[in-house]
Amino acid sequence: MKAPPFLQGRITYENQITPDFAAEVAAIPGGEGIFECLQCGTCSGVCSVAPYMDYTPRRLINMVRAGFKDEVLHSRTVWLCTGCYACAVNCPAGIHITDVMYALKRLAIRNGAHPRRYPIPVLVSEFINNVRQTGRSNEAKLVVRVALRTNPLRLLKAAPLGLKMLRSGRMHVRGTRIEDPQRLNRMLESVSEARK
Amino acid sequence: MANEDYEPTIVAFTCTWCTYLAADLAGTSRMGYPANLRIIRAMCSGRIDPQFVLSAFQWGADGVLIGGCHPGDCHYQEGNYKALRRFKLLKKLAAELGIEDERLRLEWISASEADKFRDVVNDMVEKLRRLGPRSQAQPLPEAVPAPAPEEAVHA
Amino acid sequence: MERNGHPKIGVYVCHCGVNIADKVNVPDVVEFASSLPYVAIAREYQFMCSDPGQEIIEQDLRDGLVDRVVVAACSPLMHEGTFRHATEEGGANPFLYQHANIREHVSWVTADGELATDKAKSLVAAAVRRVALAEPLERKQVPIDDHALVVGGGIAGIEAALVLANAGRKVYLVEREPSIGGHMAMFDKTFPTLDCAACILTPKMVQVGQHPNIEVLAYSEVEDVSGYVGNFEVRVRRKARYINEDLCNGCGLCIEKCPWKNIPSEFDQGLGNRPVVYMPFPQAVPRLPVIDREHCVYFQNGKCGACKKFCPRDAIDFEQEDKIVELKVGAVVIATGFKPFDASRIPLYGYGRFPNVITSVEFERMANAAGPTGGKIVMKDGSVPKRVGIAHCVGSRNQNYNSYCSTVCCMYSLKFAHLVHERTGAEVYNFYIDMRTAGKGYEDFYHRLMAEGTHFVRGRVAEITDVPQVPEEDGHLVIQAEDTLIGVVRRIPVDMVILSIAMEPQADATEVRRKFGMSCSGDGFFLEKHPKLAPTATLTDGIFIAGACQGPKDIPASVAQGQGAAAQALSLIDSGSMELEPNTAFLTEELCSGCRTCVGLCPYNALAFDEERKVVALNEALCKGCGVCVAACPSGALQQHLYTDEQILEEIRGVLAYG
Amino acid sequence: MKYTYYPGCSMEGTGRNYGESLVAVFKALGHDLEPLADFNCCGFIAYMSIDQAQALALAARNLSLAEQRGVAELVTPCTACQVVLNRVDDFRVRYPQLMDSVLSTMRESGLDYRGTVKIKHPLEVLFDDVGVDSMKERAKGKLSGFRVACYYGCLYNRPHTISEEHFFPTKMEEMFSGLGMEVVDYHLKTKCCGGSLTNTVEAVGLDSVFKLLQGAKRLGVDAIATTCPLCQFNLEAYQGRISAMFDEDVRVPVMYFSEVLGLEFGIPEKELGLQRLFAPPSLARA
Repeated sequence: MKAPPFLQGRITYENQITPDFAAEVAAIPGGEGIFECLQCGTCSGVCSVAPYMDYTPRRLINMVRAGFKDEVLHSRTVWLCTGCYACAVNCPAGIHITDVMYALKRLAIRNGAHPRRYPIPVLVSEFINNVRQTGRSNEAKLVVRVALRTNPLRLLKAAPLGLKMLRSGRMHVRGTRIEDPQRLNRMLESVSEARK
Repeated sequence: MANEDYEPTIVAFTCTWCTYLAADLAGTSRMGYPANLRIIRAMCSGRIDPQFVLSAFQWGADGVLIGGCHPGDCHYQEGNYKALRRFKLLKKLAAELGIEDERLRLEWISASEADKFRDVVNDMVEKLRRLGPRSQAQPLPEAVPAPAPEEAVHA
Repeated sequence: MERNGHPKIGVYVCHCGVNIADKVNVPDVVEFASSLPYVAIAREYQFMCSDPGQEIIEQDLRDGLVDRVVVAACSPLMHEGTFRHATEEGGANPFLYQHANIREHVSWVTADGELATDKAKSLVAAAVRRVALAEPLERKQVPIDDHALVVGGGIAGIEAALVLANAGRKVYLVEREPSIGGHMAMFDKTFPTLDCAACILTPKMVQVGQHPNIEVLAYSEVEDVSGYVGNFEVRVRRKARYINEDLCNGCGLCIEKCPWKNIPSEFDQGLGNRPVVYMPFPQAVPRLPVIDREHCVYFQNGKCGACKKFCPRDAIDFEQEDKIVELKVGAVVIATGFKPFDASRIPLYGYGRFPNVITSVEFERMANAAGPTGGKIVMKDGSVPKRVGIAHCVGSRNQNYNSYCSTVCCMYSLKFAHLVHERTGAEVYNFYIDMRTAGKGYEDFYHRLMAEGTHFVRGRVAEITDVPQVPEEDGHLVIQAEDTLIGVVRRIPVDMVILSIAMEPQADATEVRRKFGMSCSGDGFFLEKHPKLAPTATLTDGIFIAGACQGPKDIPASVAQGQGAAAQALSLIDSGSMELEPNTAFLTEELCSGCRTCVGLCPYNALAFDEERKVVALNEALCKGCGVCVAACPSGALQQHLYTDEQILEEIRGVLAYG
Repeated sequence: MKYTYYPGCSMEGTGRNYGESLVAVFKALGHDLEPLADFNCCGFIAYMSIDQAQALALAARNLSLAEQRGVAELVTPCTACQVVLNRVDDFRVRYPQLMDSVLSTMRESGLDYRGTVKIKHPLEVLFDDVGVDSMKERAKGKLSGFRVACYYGCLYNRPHTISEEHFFPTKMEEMFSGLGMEVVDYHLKTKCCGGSLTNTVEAVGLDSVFKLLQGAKRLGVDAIATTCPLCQFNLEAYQGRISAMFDEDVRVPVMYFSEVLGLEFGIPEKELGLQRLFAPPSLARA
């Protein structure tokens, strides 16, 4: 039996949630603490970007526990986390909240649930390519690529700053590389292989 | 070397005031741990005669655990220190008898440390499973003698 | 039992309802038991500890079917006594009994039923083998000294002392501070009825001070304790007050005349000052001043001495030294209380950085009419706050500090909210994680506060800052927290923040614990004998605990425990004498080689060397039955009742024979 | 004494003058500071968002290189790198299984790490090992009275220190005031600067930066001193725009703590890379 139309989206029915989502997250190194959460909101309170999140960290953790998988993985909250650890070191329940955020980002990407042209996941993937090619990251290249893939107009906005940096010698256009990036990549591959 | 279905038997000598209570608390808190442990209670860890430990090994124990109160917490002032002193000698002796280090253990576990008790048991069982049965090099377990000789039973 | 013939052992396996039977296959164990040597009868029953259960044992004994008993049930610390008694009722010596713990050590900790059953079998086998070697024993009677000691003069200790004294017992009340009264003496009002703490406490303090049966040893600390239940010997250090107690009549002239009046008052949490010669507060009991040697000019350079000059009774005694007094008591009540959490350990709350962030204890003094501000609730600059924040759970429910709930903070925070609102008309914001008002009349009080218009924000205070983000915040403290019921982060500007700090174990709890041979629970508070059935008893006979030293507690609970502990001490004392477990060491002189190994080991000097006969002499009266000497005796001359080598070896054989 | 430092990728770009000034300051104090050869990107926070094991391996490779060269203390100027590199040892303790499998796989590709390398921020090295007193000897009093806000950023002391220091470290203050500067009580000193948000979700990133600049500006400082290249860049690069956005002038010089030291030691501005700053501090008051 389906929910009457006027209730669609207003009530969450058990068949809409993923009961084992909490266990899935708790099983990831860093996620083990979520069942300890008191819902006290300290994490949200010390978070400098919480006001911009669609769900506060506290709320997100409870959604994980309640099995709201889709909502969690599609949310922008995890992508806004700057990884400043203010929440983690303050959490009365000793939850490694920052690690939980990383875990959720990985799950979002693996499930293809991360917001597409949202700049942050784009930055992440560009960053990875960058490192895969040279073993290092080149800020200049990164900025340009991210802008191109999200909002090319930003390049114009950023141009003056770019020039300033060029003049002050704080932009390395070509970027440097490690001796053998391929070897590094092979090592990384074998590492994640070993984990599977 | 440790075969799959091998399960070590551990004899634990505990004092009444700390470690036995920790074991009780582990029970009331429903903390699960392997069934390999057999607890024998004395008033104080200082009562544990080296002879008990050696006999236990001789009669087939794979491991012996001695549990007492933390230093300074002994109900009888310093029985646990005496246990410790005795234990050090016992270790040497055991080594000479070819009894591996993992098989003989002394732990301070207070009345409230049920989780420590459980962790110690888990850890010891795990180690002994990996270690496998007592090697043939050691004195073979003598068959456990028949129950108490009649003359011992008197009023 | 008959001299000839085998022992006839009865084995009784308890189901304990489903507690044991769910995991352990009881019939299987019974069948196994009946196959064991010397076992005459093996039975099972739902609840062996029940009257019918005990009756089964007694009947079998009376019928002569068995003469020794093994019960496999819960922990011996729970019911060993019960079944020994049953054995005695059945006409056998109570010590021809052995207990097997197949609940706490088997059914409750073993997942697999088969393994549990096997383990139960081997424990039963061991008990059977051991009981076969059991010997009849007589319990030793010891007299009980009818004096009692109460340690700690807070409300719990005061209650305990009064109950004991009113029953006609002589009580020593030892208090570390110069006056009794404890934390309660600092408080202003008490929740939920809002009657003033002093009004209900001081009469009690006076009673204590005047009671013919109570000797108050204030400004004193317990040095060490020896002896055992009924016969404790306690040495108490009476710290020098530099006041002759016999001469001083507490007129207070010395306090008035002392020229040095700028010492931060401990009692006022440093919010006010006191002279070098002082009484912590006007209603102090005993009514005796103390000279603070550390700050006294006389002790620094021999100058001043104003107090001595002016004292009409020449009671000032600069030569006075600490005294040690020795007490003999039959029972002890420990009521040493708690220590407030150090709020500066939470950097983001700015305690110490922001003058108007204060702790709950400081607020109590401020709100107290006899306190440093005369009961006015004001900021450091003397002005009246218009908005006040109260942060719950400061240092409690927090794995970085104390993970337990401090139980009283919600209620006293509500009380604060009321007082602030009543006396300043300020807007009050309570920041809580969960509102815990479990107690008679407590929930009503919560509703009263809601009706008074107190603001409640469900969210732990994340941060207190003085950096404004909007003009309205300029010059204020700002509390930042998530309002978790709304799901948004809020910044609330206030003038003053009260931190509702947790109750912690006293800094020296460990030393006290060891002096009296107590244990403590994981959180550092003293451990009760049983969390439900013996909350004020400890594992050490004759030592009882009451109040916040056992765990965070409010006044009603502390009073109840003080009275309860006193009643227990009283029933012990009034029994006049008590039976000791006959587990003392005994000596077979012929076997003693006179090696003296044991002599040095005994902590109770129960062993001495008899120079003529060249053997040791054992004073069983002094022996407490640890068995250390027995384990050390090379010739087997020393043995321990209930724990002979043979009995223990037999138990070892038992557990191993049936793996 | 000779120190080895982990430049991290920023030292080649935005943080170039950080590296330059550090080397110069260490030299002035009689110590060599040499980069770790063939270092790779630590992985930043981005890599953790893709693959936990790889992120750890990426960081561990650098530690392995350092260990092979017998480096006991790896000086790490970028606080983000510091956290990422520290995480290797942190995870060894918290999640031994995960870390063991990562390290053993690395071993197969010739990268052994036994866990002997300690990560240390140059500020810690200068404060704990070199010491303020020996810095005083080198001081020229050029910055006496220089009003500076010490900004450590979020990762300088988080998450890997004791709770008291997570939010209110004081070493920079003690150092500068010891050298005669005027340090202000800057309560925002460990608030996050917005990290990479300034370059992605600009509105959020710039808001974080604004709060930090506003706080310092109101204290009337001559400069903000930083310990992390990303912080320095975020605080410095967008000042004009932010002032306009929030309609409040929050322009204030932002330098590396090492540049401040360098100036005090009288090291030529060029060696400190001061010319690379968008808004060098006016030393009028100094």
